[in-house]
Amino acid sequence: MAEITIDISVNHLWVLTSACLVFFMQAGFCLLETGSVRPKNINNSLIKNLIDCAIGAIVYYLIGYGLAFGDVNGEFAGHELFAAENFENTTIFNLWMFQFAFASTSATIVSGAVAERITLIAYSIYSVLFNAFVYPIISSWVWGGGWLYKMDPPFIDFAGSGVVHITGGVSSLVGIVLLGRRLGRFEPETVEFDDPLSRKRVRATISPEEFRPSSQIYAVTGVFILWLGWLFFNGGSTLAFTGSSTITAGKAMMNTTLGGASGGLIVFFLKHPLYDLIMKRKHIGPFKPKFDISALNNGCLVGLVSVTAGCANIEQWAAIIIGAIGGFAYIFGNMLGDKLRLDDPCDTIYIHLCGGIVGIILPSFLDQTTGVCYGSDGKQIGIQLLGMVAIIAWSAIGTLIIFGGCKLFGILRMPVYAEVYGLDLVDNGVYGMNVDLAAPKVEIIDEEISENEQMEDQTPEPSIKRQ
Amino acid sequence: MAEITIDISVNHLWVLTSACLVFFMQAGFCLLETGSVRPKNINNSLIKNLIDCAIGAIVYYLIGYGLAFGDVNGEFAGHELFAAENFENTTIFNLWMFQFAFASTSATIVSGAVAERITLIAYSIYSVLFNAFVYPIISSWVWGGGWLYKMDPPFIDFAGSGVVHITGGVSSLVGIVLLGRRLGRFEPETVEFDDPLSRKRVRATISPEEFRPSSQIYAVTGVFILWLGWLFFNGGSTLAFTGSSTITAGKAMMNTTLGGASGGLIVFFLKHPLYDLIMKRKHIGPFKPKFDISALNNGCLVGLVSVTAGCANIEQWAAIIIGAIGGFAYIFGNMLGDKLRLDDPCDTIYIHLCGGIVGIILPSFLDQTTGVCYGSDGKQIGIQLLGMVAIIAWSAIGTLIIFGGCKLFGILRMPVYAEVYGLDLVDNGVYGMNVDLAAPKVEIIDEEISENEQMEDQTPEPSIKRQ
Amino acid sequence: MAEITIEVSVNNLWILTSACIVFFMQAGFCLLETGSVRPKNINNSLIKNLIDCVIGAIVYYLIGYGLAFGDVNGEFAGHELFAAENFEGTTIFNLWMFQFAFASTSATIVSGAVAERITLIAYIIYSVLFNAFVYPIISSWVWGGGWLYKMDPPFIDFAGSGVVHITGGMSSLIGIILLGRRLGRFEPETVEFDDPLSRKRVRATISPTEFRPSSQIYAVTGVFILWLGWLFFNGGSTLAFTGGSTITAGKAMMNTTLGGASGGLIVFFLKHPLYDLIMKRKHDGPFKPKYDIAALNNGILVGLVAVTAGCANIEQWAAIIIGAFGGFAYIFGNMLGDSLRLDDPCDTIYIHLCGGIVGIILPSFLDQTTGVCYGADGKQIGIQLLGMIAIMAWSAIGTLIIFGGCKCFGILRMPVYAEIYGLDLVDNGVYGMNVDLAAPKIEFVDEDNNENEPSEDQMP
Repeated sequence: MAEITIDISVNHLWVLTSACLVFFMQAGFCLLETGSVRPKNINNSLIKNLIDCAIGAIVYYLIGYGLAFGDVNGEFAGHELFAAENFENTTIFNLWMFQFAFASTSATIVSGAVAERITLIAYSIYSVLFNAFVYPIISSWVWGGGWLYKMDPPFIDFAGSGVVHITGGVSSLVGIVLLGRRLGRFEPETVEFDDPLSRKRVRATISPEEFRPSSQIYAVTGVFILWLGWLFFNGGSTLAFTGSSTITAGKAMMNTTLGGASGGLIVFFLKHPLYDLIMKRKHIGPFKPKFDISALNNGCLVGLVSVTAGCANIEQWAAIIIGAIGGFAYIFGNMLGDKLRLDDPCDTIYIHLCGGIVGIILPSFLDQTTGVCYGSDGKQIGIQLLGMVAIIAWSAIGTLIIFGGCKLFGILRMPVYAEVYGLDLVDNGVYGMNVDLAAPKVEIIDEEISENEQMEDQTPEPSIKRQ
Repeated sequence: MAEITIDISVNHLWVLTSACLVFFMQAGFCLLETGSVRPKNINNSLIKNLIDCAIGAIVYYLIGYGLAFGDVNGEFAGHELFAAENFENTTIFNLWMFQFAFASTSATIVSGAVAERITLIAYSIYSVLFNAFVYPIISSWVWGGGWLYKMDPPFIDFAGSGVVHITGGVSSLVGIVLLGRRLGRFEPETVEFDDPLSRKRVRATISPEEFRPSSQIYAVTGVFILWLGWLFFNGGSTLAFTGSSTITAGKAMMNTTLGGASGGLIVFFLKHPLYDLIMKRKHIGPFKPKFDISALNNGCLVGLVSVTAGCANIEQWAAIIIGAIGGFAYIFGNMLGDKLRLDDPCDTIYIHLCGGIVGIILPSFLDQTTGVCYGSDGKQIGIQLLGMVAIIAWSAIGTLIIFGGCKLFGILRMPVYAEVYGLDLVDNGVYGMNVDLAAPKVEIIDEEISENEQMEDQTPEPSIKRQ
Repeated sequence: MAEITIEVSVNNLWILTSACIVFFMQAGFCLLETGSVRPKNINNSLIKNLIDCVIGAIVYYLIGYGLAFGDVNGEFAGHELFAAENFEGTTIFNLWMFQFAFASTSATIVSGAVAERITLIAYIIYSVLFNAFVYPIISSWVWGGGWLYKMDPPFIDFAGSGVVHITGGMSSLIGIILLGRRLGRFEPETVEFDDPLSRKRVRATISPTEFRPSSQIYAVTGVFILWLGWLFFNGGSTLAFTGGSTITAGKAMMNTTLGGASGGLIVFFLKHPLYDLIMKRKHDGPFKPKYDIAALNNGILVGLVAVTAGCANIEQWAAIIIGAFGGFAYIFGNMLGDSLRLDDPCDTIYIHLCGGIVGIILPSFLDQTTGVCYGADGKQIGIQLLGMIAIMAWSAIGTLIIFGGCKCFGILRMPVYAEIYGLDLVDNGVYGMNVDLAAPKIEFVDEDNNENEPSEDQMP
C-alpha cells in the first residue's frame, strides 16, 4: 500500500463528499420527472429512477468501471479493474463512488424522455446495457485516458457536457423516436382496444388538456436538488483539493452558478415572447402563459448543462454567455421539436442535447488557455467537433441497438389500455397516490345493448373510487 | 487545549460533514413514513418525526452522551460528560454531533411502526427515555469501549446494524405488539363510539381498502435522502479521514451502495412471485402487483441495513451477498408478520430487525480479518450471537417498560373516534393537507328519528369540504 | 498566486462544502412557503423562490460582493472586486460562493411574507436591488471589516441573526405593511370586479376558512432542509477548519442544534395555552388545536435564528436559553401581529425579526468573552443595540424605497381578480398541480337575467 499523505487524504475527502452529493442528484431527476408526468403514471416514473441506481451500481461494479478506467492508455476501452479486482488497499474505492454517480446521472436522463409509455422490462434492459457499455466507453475516451484525451490539445470536457449530457440527450432522442408519441399528446386521439377490465371491446379518447404536470412543487424541488448536486458535479471534477485545485473547485462552482442563473433568466423571459413571435402562437382565453415555472426550471438546467464542459477554465462573464447561449439553444431546439412533433415529457433533448452541444463547442472560443478569443489558433474547434460527433455516434448506435432490439421483440411500449388507465394501475394494481384520480371514460363498442354506457364502475374499486 | 494538527482537522472535518448529512436522514424517515400513512394522519406523523429531533437533542445533551461515552472502559455505561461538561476546548463537540445524529436515527425508526394510532404524549415519553437511556447504553457497549468492545475478537458492528437498527427494530416490535392493529387493517371492522362532533352514539366502519399510501413520491424521495445519509452514516463511521481511513471510508461507501442495490433488486423481483408461491395468494381483477415501488423501496433499505455492520471490512461480492440475504430475510419476515397479523405501517420490523440480524451474523463468515470464510475459527460467530441477544434483550426490556407503562396509564393509544376521523382533525382541529379528504361515514344509532342519517355535514366545514 | 498550503486547502474545503449546503437552504425556504400557501398560488411561490437565486447570482456577482468585501476597511461599503475583478488565481471564488449563499438566504426570507399577493415584476425588482445594495452594505459593516466590526469590542453577529435575519425580517415587515392583507384573511370579504373570463361585472367572496396550508408535508421537509443548511450556515461561518476552528465549528453546530430544539419545544407546548390564556381565544367545535405542526416548525426556526449570532462563543445551556427566549419572542410577537391584523403568510416577521432581535441582544450577556454574565462591563450591550438599530434602519429604508416605488407605479399588488382565481391561473394560464381545484364561486352583478348564476363552467 502506497503511503497516504495528508494531501491525498484531503483530495479524496473532496472526491468522496462530492460523489455522495452527485449521487443525490438521482433524487432531483426523480422529482423532476415525477412532477412532470400525469398522476396516473407516477409509480412507473419512481420505479424507473430508483431501479436505475440499483441496477447501475451492480453493473458498473461488474463491467462499467473496468471498461472506463482499466488501463485505457489511448485505446478504445479499458481491460482491467472489473468487479473491483485490485481495488483492495487503494483509493480507487473513492473514485469508483464518484464515477458511479456520474454514470447513474447519465443513465437517468433518459428516464424522463421515455416516461409514460415505456415498459419496465425495456427500461431495465436499457439500464443494464447503458451502464455497462454505452456510457463507460465514452467516459474512457475523455476521462479514462482514451483517444480523445490523447489529442493535442486534449478534448475539453471538464465535467461532462459531452460525456454525460450529450450521451444522455442523444439516447433520449433515439428513445423518443423509437417509442413514438404518447396517445393524445398533440391532438385528441381515440383508440379502440380489448379492455382487460370489462373483457369487451371499448373505445376511449385522450386529449392534450390531460397533459399537465402532476405538481410543479416536485419539479422545482428537483431543480434545487440538481443544482446542489451540480455544484459538486463540477466542483468535484477537479478530483483534488490541494494546491491550485483549491481555487479551481471554487471557480468551477461560481461559473456553474452563473451559467445556471443566466440560462434560467433567458428562457424564463424570452421563451414565450419568442414562441409568440416566431411560431405565431395564438392563445384562447384571457390568461396567457406569461410567467412559466417550467421555463425557469428548464432554463436553469440548460444553463447548468452548457457551462459544465468549460467551467474550470473560463472567466465569469464567459460563463454567463455560455449559459445564455444554452438558453437560446433550448428555446430554438424546443421550437424545432414541436414542429417535428417529438414528444419529450421532460424536455430532455432540449436541455441535455442542445445544452450539451453548446457546452462542447463554446470552450473552443472561451477557454482561457486554448480558446480562440484568447489568441489561440482554431485547432481546438476541430477537436471539439470531432469529439462531439464521436460521442453522438456511439451513443446513438448503442441506444438504437438497445431500444430497437426491444421494439423488435415487442416489449418496448406499454399496451394502449395501459396508457388509458395509467401505467400504475396496470403494472401495480393500484395508483401511487391516495387521491381521487378521475376514472378514464371508456365506451363499450361491440355490444348492441350497452353501447355508450359509461364504464367507470367496473374499474377496480380500491384504485379509482374515493375512499 | 491539545494542539490541533492538520491531521486532526481533516479527520474532524469528515466527522462533522458526515454528522450533518446523517442528521438529514431524519427528513428521509419523515417522508418515508408520511408517504406511507393515510392522508388523514399525516400531521401526526410529521410531528412525531420532528419532535423526535428536538427532544433527542436536549436529552442526548443532558444524559445520553455521558452514558454512552463518559469513560465507559469495559463497564456497563459511562459516568461523565453529562450536559456537555468538560467539552470546552476539545473536539468532543464534533463527536457529539455525530453520535446525536445516530441516536436520533435509531429513535425515529420506531415512529413508522407505531404510526396512525399512538398518542403524541406516549411518543414524547418514549422519545425522552429512548434517547436518554435505551440507545446510549447499547452504544456504550459497542462503541463507547464497553464490554462488547472488550471481547476478543471484538463484537463487529462497524456502523450499527445492531446498535442502531436491531435496537430500533426490536423497539418497533414491542410497540406494535402493545399497541395492536389499526382498526380495519386486515378485514372490515365496525366500531361504535360516542361521537364528540354530534354528541351522539354512532357507528362507523373502516375497511382494508382505505390503507393506501398517501403518496409514493414522498416515500421514494425519503429513500433517496436515506441512501445519501447512509453513505455518510457508514463512511463517516471511520471517524477519521487520514492514513488508511482514506481508503476505508470509500470502501464502506462502495459496499453500502452495492448492498442496498442488491437488496432492492432481490425484493423487487422476488417478493411477489414468492408470495404467490408460498402464501398461495389469489388476486381478483386483471391487474396484479407485478412491479411494486414499495418493494423496491424497502428492499433497498433492508440491503442498506444488512451491510451496515460489516461494510468496512468485507469484499464487494460479499456486500452483494449480504444485501441479497437481507432481502430474503425481509421477504420471509414479512410473510411471518402477515401470518401473525402484525400491523407494521412502514414494514419497520422486517427492514430493521430482520436486516439487522442478517447484518450482525454474516460478518462472522465474511469479515476479511476474522471471518470463517477467510480461515478463522468460529469464535466470532459466538460473539456476534451473544452481542445480538444482549442488544435484543436490553432494547426489548427498555421499550416494554416505556410503552407498557403508558398502556397501564391508558395514554398509549388514540381513542377510536380519532382513528375514524383521522388523528389530525382530533389533535389539531384541521387536516394537514388542503385537499378534499373524504369524510368518514358514520351512522347515528341512539336516536330513533335520525337512524342511518349520514353525518358528514356536521364535520367542520373548512377541514373536510373541498374549497 | 500565493502558495496554497495544506491548511489553506482544508479551510477552503470547509467553506466550499458549507457554501453548497447553505445554498440548498433555498429549497427549504421554497418548500416551507409553498406548503404554507393555498394550492391556487403555488406556481407564484415557486417562481419567486427560484428566480431569487438566479437574479441574486448575477447581481451579487456584478455589484453585491464588491460592495460587501471590496476593501471596506472601516468605511461604509467596499469599492472593488466588482464583477469578479481580480478573483483570478485567488481563493476568493470560494468565499464568493459562501457569501452569495448567505445573500440569497436573506433575500428569500421576504418571499414568504409577501406571498399570494405581490406581482412577480415587483418581486423581481426587489430581488435585484436587495441583492445588489440592501444586504451587501449591511454585511460590509459587520463581516467586511466595516464600522460595526471596528467597534471595541466588535459587534457580535457570528453567523447573521442581525445581518441576515433582522435584515430579512425588517424587509418583510415593510412589505407586509405596504401590500396590505390578503382578501378575506381575517373575516369574509366580498369584492366586485370586471371579470376577464366572462367580460362582465362580477362579485365574489373569500372567507378565512380558505386559508389552509397546501400541505404540511412540504413545510416540514422544508424545515429539515433548513436545519441541515443551518448547521453549515453557522458551522461554516468559522471560515476555517484548522487549529481552533476545528473545535469552534463543532461547538457552533451543537449550539445551533440545541437552540433550535429548545425553541421548537417551547413554541410547540406553550403557544396554544398562552394564546388561550392571554388572547382569550374561543374555539368552536370539539377539536382544538392542541398539537400544531406549524408551531413546531416555526418554533424550531425561531430557535435557530436566535442562536445564530452567538453560537460560536456561548455555553450549551446558554444556547438552550437563547432558543427558549426566541420561542417566547415568537409567541408574543405573533400575538401582537394578530392584534394589529398583520397578514404574514409564513410568520416571517415573528421568526426572523423577533428571533433576530433576541439573537443580537442576548450575547451581550451570555458571550463567554464579553458577556455581562461572565463579568464583563456592559459595553457590549450598547454596541449590540447600536448595531441592531443601524441594521433595522438601513433595511427598512431600503425596502421602503423599493416596495414604495413599486406601489407608486401601481405594480406592487396583483389585481383583485387574480386573488380570486389564483395567481397561477392569471399569470401562467394553468394551475401548478394536476388536481381538482375548486373553481371560485362568482356572481354576475351587471345583468338582470343571469344574476346569481355561478360561472364556474367558464373556467378554462
